[in-house]
Formats: sequence, C-alpha cells, structure tokens
Amino acid sequence: MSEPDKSLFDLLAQRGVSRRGFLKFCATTASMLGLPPSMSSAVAEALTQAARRPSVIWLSFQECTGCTESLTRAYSPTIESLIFDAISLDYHHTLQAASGDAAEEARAQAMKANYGSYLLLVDGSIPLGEGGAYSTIAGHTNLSMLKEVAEGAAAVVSIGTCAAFGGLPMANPNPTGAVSVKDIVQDKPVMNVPGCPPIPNVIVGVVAHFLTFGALPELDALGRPKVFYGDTIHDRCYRRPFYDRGLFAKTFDDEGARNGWCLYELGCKGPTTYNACATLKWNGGTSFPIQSGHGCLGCSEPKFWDGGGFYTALSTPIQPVTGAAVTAALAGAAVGAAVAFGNQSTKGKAKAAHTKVTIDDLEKA
Amino acid sequence: MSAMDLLLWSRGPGLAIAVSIFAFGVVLRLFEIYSLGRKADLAKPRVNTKACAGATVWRRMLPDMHILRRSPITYVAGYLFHFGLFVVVFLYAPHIKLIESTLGLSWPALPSALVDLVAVLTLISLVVVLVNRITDPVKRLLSGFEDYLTWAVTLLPVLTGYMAYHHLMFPYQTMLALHILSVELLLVIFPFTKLMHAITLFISRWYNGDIAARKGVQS
Amino acid sequence: MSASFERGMAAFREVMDSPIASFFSSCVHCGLCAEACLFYTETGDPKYTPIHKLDPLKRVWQQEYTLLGRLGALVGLSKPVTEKELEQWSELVYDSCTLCGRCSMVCPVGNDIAYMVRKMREGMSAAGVAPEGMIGATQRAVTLGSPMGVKLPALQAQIRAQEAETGLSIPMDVQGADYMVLLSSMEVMNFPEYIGALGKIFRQAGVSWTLSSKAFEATNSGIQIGASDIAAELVQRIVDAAEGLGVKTVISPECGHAFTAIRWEGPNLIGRPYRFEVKHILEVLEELRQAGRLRTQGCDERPLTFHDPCQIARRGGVIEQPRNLLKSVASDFREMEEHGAMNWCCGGGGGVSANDRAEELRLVAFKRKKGQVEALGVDTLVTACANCRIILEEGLEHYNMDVEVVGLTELVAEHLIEDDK
Amino acid sequence: MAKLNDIAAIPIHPMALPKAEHAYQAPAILQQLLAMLGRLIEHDEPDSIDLRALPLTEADMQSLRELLGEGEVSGVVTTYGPSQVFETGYSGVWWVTHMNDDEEVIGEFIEVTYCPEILVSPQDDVREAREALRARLLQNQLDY
Repeated sequence: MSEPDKSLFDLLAQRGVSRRGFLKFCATTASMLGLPPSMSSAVAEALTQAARRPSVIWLSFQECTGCTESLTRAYSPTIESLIFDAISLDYHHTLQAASGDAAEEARAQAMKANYGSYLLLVDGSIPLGEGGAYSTIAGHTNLSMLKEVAEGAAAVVSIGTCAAFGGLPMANPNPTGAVSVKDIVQDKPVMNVPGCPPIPNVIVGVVAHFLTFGALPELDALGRPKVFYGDTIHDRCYRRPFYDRGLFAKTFDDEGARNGWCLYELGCKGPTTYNACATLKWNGGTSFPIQSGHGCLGCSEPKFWDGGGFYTALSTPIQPVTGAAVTAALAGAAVGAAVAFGNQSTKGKAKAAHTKVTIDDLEKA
Repeated sequence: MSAMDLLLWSRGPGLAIAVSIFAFGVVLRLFEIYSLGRKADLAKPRVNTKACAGATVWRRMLPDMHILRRSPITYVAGYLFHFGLFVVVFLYAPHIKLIESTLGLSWPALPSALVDLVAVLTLISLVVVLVNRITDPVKRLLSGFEDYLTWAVTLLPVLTGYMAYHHLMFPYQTMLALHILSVELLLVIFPFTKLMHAITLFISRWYNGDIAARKGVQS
Repeated sequence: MSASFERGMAAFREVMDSPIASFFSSCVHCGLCAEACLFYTETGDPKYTPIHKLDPLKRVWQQEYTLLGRLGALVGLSKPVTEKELEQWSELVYDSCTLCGRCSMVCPVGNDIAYMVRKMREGMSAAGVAPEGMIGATQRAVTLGSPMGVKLPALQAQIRAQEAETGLSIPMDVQGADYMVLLSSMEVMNFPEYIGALGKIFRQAGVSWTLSSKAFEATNSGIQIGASDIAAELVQRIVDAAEGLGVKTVISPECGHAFTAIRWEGPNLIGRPYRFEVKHILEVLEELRQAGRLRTQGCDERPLTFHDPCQIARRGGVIEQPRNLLKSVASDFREMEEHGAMNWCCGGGGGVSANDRAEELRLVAFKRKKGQVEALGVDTLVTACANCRIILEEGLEHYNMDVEVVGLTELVAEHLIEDDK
Repeated sequence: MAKLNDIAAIPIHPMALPKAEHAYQAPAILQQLLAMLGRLIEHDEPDSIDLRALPLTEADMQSLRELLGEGEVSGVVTTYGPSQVFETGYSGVWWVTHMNDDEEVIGEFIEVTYCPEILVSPQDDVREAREALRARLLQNQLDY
C-alpha cells in the first residue's frame, strides 16, 4: 500500500529512473502542465521535496465510461503512468479488481485512513429526479455517495463535462434531473476538467499538478485549470489564419475543405470553446477534430448539447426567429391599426371642431 | 448565470424577443405614419413624379457640395460611420452566416483583418460624431437624451464586437454574449427612436422628391 | 370666435399627415439644414436651425400620433406644448423663415422642412401668434382686395398712365380672351411699367389678353400667414373671375408666392381642379420666344446676374425660362455660384416683408445676397418677383451698394423689335 | 440500405500535403531564436521553446526542420524511452525530441544553449561513477 514517507523522486529512483530520466520527466511534465520550459527546474525541485502519496477515490455516476477510457489512453505505460504509481487509486469501480462488498469495503477503508486528505475524482452527473433512483451503486444513490465521500475529501475534481456541467444527461429535457458535482459540493474546492471526454493528458496533468505543487492549479471562472483551458480552440487553431483571411470551407468536401480552410461556417464551435485540443491534441499528439476535418463541437463548455446544431455557424440563432418575427409583425399591424384608428379619430375631431377661419380670427380676443 | 447561459440566451430567446419587438415596432410605426394619410394634390403636375421621387431617394445619398464645405465634419464622420457600419454588419463572415441562416441570402465576405480595420475607423468616427454633437452649437441645441442614447446603442455593438474579436476585457463567450445583447438592444429601441430613419428616410425622400417633382424640380 | 391656443392646437392636429410623420420620424438632428438657412448662416444663432423651428409641431405629433408618445403622455413623461412656447416660436416660424425651401433641398434624409413650416403656420395663426404686420396685410387683402390696400381705381389710374406712355390700350374684362393677367399690388404701385411691358409684348406676339376688374390681385396673404380658409377665399375670387371671363390661361405675375398660391396651392384650397391653366409670366414669355412670336433686338451689355425668386425657381420649377430669356437680351449674363434650385433667398419671402418686426433680422440675412452679388462684380441685378425686387433694393440701399434692380419682363420689353405701329 | 453495397464507390480524396505557404509560424520562431542566441552570447542565458505548446502545422514543423538543418552533433539518450538530440546547422541551437518507450513523442523542444543539459553527465552520477570505479578496482585487487 502507500508509502507516505517517500517522495516522488525516491519512487522514481527506486524504479531505476536515472537523473537524466528525471530531468526528462520534469521537462515533459512542465510541458504537459502548460508551463514554460524554464519552469521544469521548479517542477524538479517540487518533486524532490514532495513527500506524498495521496489516496485517490474515483466515483462514476451517470456517465458512459468515456472519461475512464480516455484516462487509460494516456501515454502508456511510461513516464506519466509513474504518477499513477505514485498515487494510490483506492477505489475505481471500473478499473479495480475487487467487486461487490469488497470494493465498497476498500472505499470505506480508504476514506477512513485518509480522511480529510484524499482526492476525490468524479465522472458523470448526479440524477436528482425520483429521489435519485435513476442511478445507484450498491444500493446508494449517487447523491448520497457523493455527499458521503466528498465530506472527507481534500479536493474534488470533476472529470468530464457530465460531472463538471451536467453534460449530456442534463441536456434538454433532462429526464433524470441531472446536476453537476458543483451543484452538490459547495464546501470543498472543486476543480472542473470538462470535455467529452477530457484530453487524457489533461486528466493526468491536473493530478500531476496536485502531486507536484500540493494544490489545485489556478482556475478560471468555470472552475477549470487555466493552464489547459486558458485559450479557445480558435485562438490556438492552426486554421485560424484562414479565418482571418475570410477563407471558409462551405461543405465538407469542397475545395476549401480540401485546402484546410476554416470550418467556422460548418458549425465549428472553436471560438467559444476553451480547451487544449489544438496544442496537446489527441492520441499521443496525433491529431484533433479540426485537424481531421471536422469542426469543434464545444464539448468542454456548459450546455454544449443544447447550444444549437453542431453544423450551424456560431453566429446563427439557436432557435428560429422567423415565426416569432412574423407573429410580432402581425401584432404590430393589429396594434398599428388600432393606433391608426385613434389617430384618425384625433384628426377627425380636430377637423370637426374646425370653424372657418376669417380675418377676425387671426387675433386673440 | 454563466457566460455560456448568457450566450445561449442571447442567441436563442433573447434574439427572438428582440427581433419580435423590432418587427412589431417597425410595422406599428409604419401604420402610424401612413395612417395619417395625405390629401391628393389637385394641382396639375408638370411631370410624372414617380421616377423623380425615386431619383431623389438615391440623390440624397450624395451631399450638396456647398453644404459639405460648410459642415465637413458632419459629412465625413457621418459617411464614415455609416459606411463602416455597412461593412462591419454586412461584409463580416459570421454576420453573413447569420443572415444566410435566417433569410437564406449570402454573399462573399471581406477578410476579417480588413473588417477589423473598418471597425476601428467606425469607432473613431462615432467618437468624432459625438464630440461634434456636443461642441457644435446647432447639434447641441437639437440634441436630447434620445440622441445620446441612440449614439451609445449604435456604438456598443461595434465596440463589443471589436472587443470580442480581440479578446479584450472579458472571456470571449461573455464578450460575444454582450455583443449579441447589444445588437438586440439596438433592435429593440430601433423602431421607437430616430434609428427608425434607416427605414423612413426612404419614405421621406420619396415624399420630398414627389412634392418637388410635381413642380418640375429635381430635389 | 377669435384666435386661441386651443384652436391652434386643433389646427396642428388637423394638418398632420403622412409626410410630416415620416419627416419627423426620419430627422437625426444632424443640423445640416442650418447650413442651408440664411438666417442661421448670417447670424450664427443655432435657434434659427430650420428643424428647430418645428419643435412644437413635432411634440404634438409625438404626443398625439405615436403609441409611445401617447403612453409617455399618459404617465406624464412628455412636456406638453404651451401657449407661451407658441408665442416664443412666432419669431422662428414667421420672422426667420421665408419658406424658401433651401433646407428641404439639402436634408440628407429628405425632409421637406418648408412644407412643414407652411403647415405649422396654420396652427400658429389660429393660435393668434402671427405677427401683427402679417395679420394687417391679410385683413387688407380680404377687405380691400389687396394687402397694400390698392383698390381698382388706383389700378385704373396706373393703367391710364401706362396707356398714355405706350400708346397702347390695356384690355379690361374682355370676355373669351386667351389669357387673363394677374398683378401684384407692388407692381401696380411700384413697377407699373410692367403693365406697359406686357402690353407691348402681347401686341407684338398677337396674344389676346385681358385684366379682370373683379380679380387683378394675385398675392395671397392667407398662404403666408398660414390661414388656408382665407387663402381659399382669395383664390376663389380669381377662379370666379377667370371662369366668368372664360379664359384659357391665367398668368401669374412676377411674384413668387402669388405663383405658389394660384398655381400649386389654389386647386387644393378650393377643393377642385381649375377649368383653366395657370402659367407664370416667364413661362408664357419663353413659350412665345420659342414660337418666334417674341422677337427682340440688341443686347444689354452691362454685366448682370439673375436672382431666382425661391417660389418661382426652387418651389415653382421655372428655372431655365428666365435664363433663356435673359441670354436673348443680355450679352454679359453671369450666374451666381449657387443659383436656380439652390439659390439663396433675398430674405423677404414668405410674408417676412410684410412683417415689420422682422426688418432688422431681414437686413442681417441680406448679407448672404450681398456677398453673392459682390462676388460677381455686376452692377445690375435682374429678377422676376416684385417682392424680391423691393427687398433687394432696400438691402442694396442699406449696404450702400450701387446696383440697379431690373424686372426681367421689362428688360425683355425694352428690346422688343418695334413693328410697324 | 441497398446503397451500402456501393460503399466502395464513395470517392475518397486524400488531403493535399501541407504546402510551404501554410508555414505561418516558422518565420516568427526563427526571429525568436535569433533573440535567444543573442541572450546566450551576451548574458550566458540558455533558453528553450516548447514546440508542443505552439499551434504548429505539419508544414511549420517541416519548414522549421528544413530551415534549421542538421549540424555536426547528434545522439540518442536512452532513459525511459529514447530522446533524440541533434545540433542544428546553427551552432547553439539544438533540437531535442523526447519519446516514451512506445516511441511516441512526449516532448519536443528547441534549446538554445552550449550543450543541452540532458547530454551533460550529472555531477552526482559522476561522483557515483568514481565510487563505482574505485569499488571495482578494489574488487579487482582482492581478486588478484
């Protein structure tokens, strides 16, 4: 089990990592954390000083396991995976070998042993409808489990858009009454790592940051780590120059699409989506949606599922306005007719009151 | 309410409400204007006035050269910001996309950097227009709350659009939402303020051209 | 009944029409109309901005004919028009506006401001805030037949003098004549040679014409003061006379607003089209010249220019005719920089000349015309409006300028080829 | 659904290879390297650029590699996956690519320095080496 007296550096050394290897580890970790290369020595220092091997509990609620799938696709099995060697993943019902009562027992033990210091990772949203009956684990509703585990956590990390913002389950009409982790946990630091799923390196990165610096990284207004969610996809997109030049693909198979022009008109949500896809990329840095010719869906933003069609441009209305406008115009005509009637009557009265003006009427009495 | 909520509201219900008030107001105002009626002119006209009245609608786009010399700031800044608004509103790719999605009409866009430059010119000329309004004795006498309100409501969409494009002050989502909301504000007050001139000037010029043309004068 | 604030407000309500509503809706307060108005350009006082002169009318429109204005009035947000304001606005609507219509030509949104001032005067006169001088002129026009108090015997005396001078007989009340000639009192009293000139020209052209003893006065104070009922009464006199004599055409004299009154407003005032045509004397002369029936010889070699009377040129469409006529009898005709439809007013139109209290302001406004004349370096100013002629002469005298003012018809008559008598 | 059989007939247009004119960032990076070399010479301050933090196109990377070229030194450091290090055609400008055991790139830097740190033998390692060598000799003495 855990060896809390050993620093991460010691652990690495134990596994035969050389000093050059450690240097490499620090440089790539700094890069992954979005820190400038000059910060790699700070990372090195923090890691040699740090002596912790925190317990991590991972709860999965209304989710599709995509986030866990993503995590397991983090570069395997080398450097970053060492970070997970450095933590104690005490409960993750998808990944752990134990099941049933044994699994729940492991969770209870980990909570007891590390009360107040463990890290809670959550994926999936929490259903509140029908008393939470839509999703239960070992007879507990997601709500009660989250409340119970969050109480003893040092910090909570919402992994994926469902946990962070409600995601797909919360999308209109939200049949299960789903809410996000932050809606439930309000007395603990909660960090959101949204995305559907989040970039694996980002999941690893934020945990690495917690390990390295002993604290959550700086967060934006939506509780997301700024290092990964500080820029929009659009800002960092290699197709941005085409946007600036006004060159847009009009369909997915036209000349513009083949030339790699901007996908704005095909519904790319890059301008309003904060994430690191354009730089970190996916599948070991191979590509990301825009590079493969598809616009950004905006999956790391709240309500991305309800934000209008994926293939309609960002500047277009998300609900039709023509019908409302026509109705309003008809109402305008009706009220206008009433006003016209009033005007006619005002004018008519003035006309009726008109008595012929003679030269004696030019002066006041 | 998060920035995304605000953005979604502005792109959804907000826009529908604003466009509805705009449509309601414009139709109402046209009823108000036309319902007052106009007596048929019994004096024998010199010429058929229709073509002349139409010509006046276009001719008034151009300044009278003597007046231009007397009041260059009004004309230069006025033309600049109207022209700028036209370019920014109708030749920027995302805006064309909006028009296409609602009306089905589309045309080529200008490069964003060029539109950006025009936006700056528009903002500068709007500031000049305001300073001119405050310092020029005639304009100051004519101006009331409505004039400053409409100035601000005209400036805001350009300013917020520029700020959103350059990621100034607020995150892009917030700024974009504010940009759309500012346009919605413009739509809402449009029919009930002098902004309505964008529509009624065609009616006014027609009447003016018609009245003059009956007498044989191209106005 | 007498004039009252209530009658004035009722008149404002009554004159409101679609063009006015559209004009007020379109105004963006750009102030460019000020630059077109000689009362502003010569004084620099912003209160003379044309659209500002309409402020009370605009508020009546807003408060009574728009939904928003009505709602505003309900909750007490709007400032109602007061009697005191109308008294204040009297100077702006009467003294500092000649209805010249220059502002209507430059307004970028196309507002016909002069049209609105004319309408606003209906309410102003009904409210009893019209200037004393104009009220007096109107009363004389109705009771005596002429704003200057010129009666038939005075005309007859002038006719006899002209007959003696020209050796021609001036026809009066000739049944079935082609043309019935109207005059303005100013011509009768100040420029009777106009009558003689007409006699000579028509004799050469072989035109059958007549004057009417029942209606010789063409000027219409009702138009200027803004009392359509009175204006209609004055027009009706002419219509009755012309239709009584069975003439084909009525000729408006060299007087601007008389032409507007009889040609453009007349049918609308009496509520039906005429059974005769109305032409300005310059239109008739140009027609005769083009038909070869008006033959002239020799040229006036003095450098001269032409002052377009606003109501004849800009508001009347008679622009080319005076130029063609002038070129046929003058060799050194110079155009002012802004002329024709964009001429500058003399400052005395629209009843301002009958408005004693406006005299000082009118002479300040005259500086515009003074500058135009000086820029050309001419010593003769030709015009075609008796009112303009008097105002020009007064102005030139006031500024000690040695420039002669000549009526175009007389100038043409001077150069007629003398046929065998 | 009958159309499903025609799936082979759907034309596939491979995306054109990135063109040199799509290398938008390369010139800016070269400018940055020039400034960094200046600081190295005048203030002895090494610096580096994290290439993965920049939104570079394939064309950018390609043209950067072509523009910088390859110099006299190249080598591989093998520790937790290989790291390739080579000096570019411009002395003091090094290209460092870190890979994991699966040879996926996990970090890519251009370092402006006299010698990249990963090539330099760590002092502690040298000290340990001396001890190891000394122990080895001692062992040998015992053996003999």
